[in-house]
Amino acid sequence: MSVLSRNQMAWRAAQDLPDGGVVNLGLGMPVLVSNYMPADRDIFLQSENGILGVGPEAEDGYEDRNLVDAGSRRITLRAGASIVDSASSFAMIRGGHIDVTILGAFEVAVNGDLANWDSRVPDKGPLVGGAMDLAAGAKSTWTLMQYNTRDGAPRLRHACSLPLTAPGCVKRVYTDIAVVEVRVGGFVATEIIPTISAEDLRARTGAPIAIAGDCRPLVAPMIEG
Amino acid sequence: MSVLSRNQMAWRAAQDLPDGGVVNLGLGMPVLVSNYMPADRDIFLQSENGILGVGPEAEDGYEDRNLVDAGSRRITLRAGASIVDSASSFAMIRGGHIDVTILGAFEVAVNGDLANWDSRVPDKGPLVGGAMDLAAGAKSTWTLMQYNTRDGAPRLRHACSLPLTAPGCVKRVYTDIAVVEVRVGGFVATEIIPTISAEDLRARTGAPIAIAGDCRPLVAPMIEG
Amino acid sequence: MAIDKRVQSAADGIGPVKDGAVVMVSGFGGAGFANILQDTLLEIGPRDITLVANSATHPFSHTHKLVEAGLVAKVIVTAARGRGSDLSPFELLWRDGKIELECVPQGSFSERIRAGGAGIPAFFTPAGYGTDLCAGKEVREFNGRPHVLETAITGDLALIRGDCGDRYGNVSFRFTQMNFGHAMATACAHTVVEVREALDEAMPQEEVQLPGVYVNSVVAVGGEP
Amino acid sequence: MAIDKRVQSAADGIGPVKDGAVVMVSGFGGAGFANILQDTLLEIGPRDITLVANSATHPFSHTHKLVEAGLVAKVIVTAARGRGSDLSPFELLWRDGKIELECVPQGSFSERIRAGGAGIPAFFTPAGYGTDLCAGKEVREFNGRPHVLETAITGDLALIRGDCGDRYGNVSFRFTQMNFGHAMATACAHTVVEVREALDEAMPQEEVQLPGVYVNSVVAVGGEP
Repeated sequence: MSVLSRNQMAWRAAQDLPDGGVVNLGLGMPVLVSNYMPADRDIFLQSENGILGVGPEAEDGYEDRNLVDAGSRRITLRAGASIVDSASSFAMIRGGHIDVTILGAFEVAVNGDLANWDSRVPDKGPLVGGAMDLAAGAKSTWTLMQYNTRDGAPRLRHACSLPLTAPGCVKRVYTDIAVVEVRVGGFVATEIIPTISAEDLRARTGAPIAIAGDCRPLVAPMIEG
Repeated sequence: MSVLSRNQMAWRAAQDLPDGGVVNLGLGMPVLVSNYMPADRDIFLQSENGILGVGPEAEDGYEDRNLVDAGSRRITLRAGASIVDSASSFAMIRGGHIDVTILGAFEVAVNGDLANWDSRVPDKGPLVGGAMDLAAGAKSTWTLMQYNTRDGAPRLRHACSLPLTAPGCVKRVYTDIAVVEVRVGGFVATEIIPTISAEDLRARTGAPIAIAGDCRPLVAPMIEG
Repeated sequence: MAIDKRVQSAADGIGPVKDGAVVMVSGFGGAGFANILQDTLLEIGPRDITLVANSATHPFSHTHKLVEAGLVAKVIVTAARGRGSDLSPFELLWRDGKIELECVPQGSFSERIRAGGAGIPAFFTPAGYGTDLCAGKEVREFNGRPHVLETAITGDLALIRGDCGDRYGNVSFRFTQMNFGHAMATACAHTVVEVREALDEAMPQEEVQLPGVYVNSVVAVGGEP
Repeated sequence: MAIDKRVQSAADGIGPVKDGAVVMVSGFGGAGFANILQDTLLEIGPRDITLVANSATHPFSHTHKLVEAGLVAKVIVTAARGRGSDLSPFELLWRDGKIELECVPQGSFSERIRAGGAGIPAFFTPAGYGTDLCAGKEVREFNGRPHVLETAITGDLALIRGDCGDRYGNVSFRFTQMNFGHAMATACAHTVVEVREALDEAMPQEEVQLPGVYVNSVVAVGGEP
């Protein structure tokens, strides 16, 4: 088995979402998680522009430009959904009412520091959006990202080199080759794809990483696309 | 003409309310002001439990126990009314969106200090309600009260003897014998009932009081009750 | 599992309550008192609770039953004065030093509770500055005006009265029934709402006034609208 | 005089705007952009304005026209990055030091605006602590966790998009159209709302999402729902 595709990574993260929970999915890859929610769990997706209960994307011809999520996707509402204004939505986020937020990430440090908002592209303006509030406010912050950069550099590091989103917030990291928990003692791999050895994983990590005693193979079903 | 009755005092205060304004009336005598709103002015009454646009009291048989004002009166709504929760209502008050609040008062000091919430009755518990927020938040705070206590002591004083509601907030005082403005230099009577001399007024005041150059007679129509 | 927050009884909704719990109870002026839940709390009988409610003495709220039964160690309120000159159950205990009182200006009361639910540990407000109720609180000037620092209030249990509720915990209120209900629900670890009617279908989003994320249990208790 | 806040044109609603004004513009992700009002502001042409909007670069918002025309001295935003690698009008000016940028986490952004309208000059939040965006801000621990002090944002003019509006200035929003509209309306000295439809009758109280007290002018501009 090869590394996980983006959709497989999203599938994997979805499997850990708590039944009955409230979940906020960040822009980019995390939004894909919504496509793989376990059928036996009833989960409310929150979107920081004010939606509690985001449903599937609207079908062609049924879009409403005033019904969008934080990623500007034209979406629908699920049963039981409600809508509030932005200040109330972030009161919900900051107040600890979101069980899990899954965010994209550039880097995660061994102490849980997250860098996901500013990759320092020259002259491009900043875009922070709700990332800092989500990372600081959610009960659990998970990240979904490639294990390494395109250049092969580690994203799991001693310390973030890019500007922080929030200190010490990341609890778990889902990647294309491993699932990693950020514990008090540091990174602990709890799942690794079968084609990668522990040694390979260590070589691709920028800080010490332990292998959990009960570490399992990271596997995902075949998903198109 | 004798001293003004409670209803006449309420009538007099009502004549100064700004057209198109938002007004909060305190418990007790101030609520009577709502009975005398000038017919040519369109005024929204706010009630701190969350109503913008309080209408008349509900008629017998049409009361709804979930439609009450801050004085627990079962009321109706006027056209254009809306209802918010308590936190939003006080955001409205504290944020300076109330043009005038008319409050009852025990004492007003020459610098505008207001004491209206704690008369120090032995063993009785305190009741502050929204008075401090209204006094601090409204654009103008007026008081409606008898000029003197039942014992004849002055309510307009050098300094309040009772616990403060808010410092320096009172702009104008409507009473049974005079209308008094609280200006930077101190109390200035702008209207006095015809049967009281300036000297009498000074004798009944606990601090220096000037008589406005354009001081007029305080008169009110006959009102039953 | 499909979310269904509707429960058969108030006791099922409240569950166990530990001694020393901080309990918030909604209601203002006869609107929105969670009296059936308060009666149930009386039966559960936790000791040394802190009661957060607008009034410790309102005759229409069963708060006074909890006080009279000796369950309450402390109240945080805006009103604690019984009607008339006789002493209410609260005032008797308070006079004898058997119950602690924190009296808070109503706007600071509702904003402190909102802050508790919104992840804001403290904020500055002009209300209460210079008064006995804010003696000893930190003061800072903004825009040339002194403000006091007020801290958030959070709780273990919120008891709220609403009009309708659905399986997702969404709640609507009738007129001024909302008052403190929204803020309290956000500020407590466990929130139970007694509603006139539990709905079989999800509430339309535009009717939701308290999103289900803030509600743990909904119990239908009937009653007039 | 009977209140009627409906006006014939956006220019009538906005009136004169002084150079250096702080202008807030609602909208998020294509929902609720006050574009007709922004076009009118462009014609009015005040110089050196500070623009408070979620994004300085959203292609669907006419904010970029104001920036491109050189009217904007400073932006307070959560996003200032144009799509793709080319530089947006904002980024070009920013690179050349011709426009000032304050980038704010979105939850702090909306809460600072709410605070501005609610008479709260400053509050503590955990969001942004330890990040570049909050460098130099006052830090204080609450419950063992560091928080930063954020200050209120107020404005001279708010440009809001709503769905329906009535003569009293009451406004309803469609789905996520509300976003920052409510908070911005409360935080500005003068608020204009462009609505799809101006109503002849007062809006029923349960449909009001932005109470008229916060709105100075309503202008009907049509458009799809």
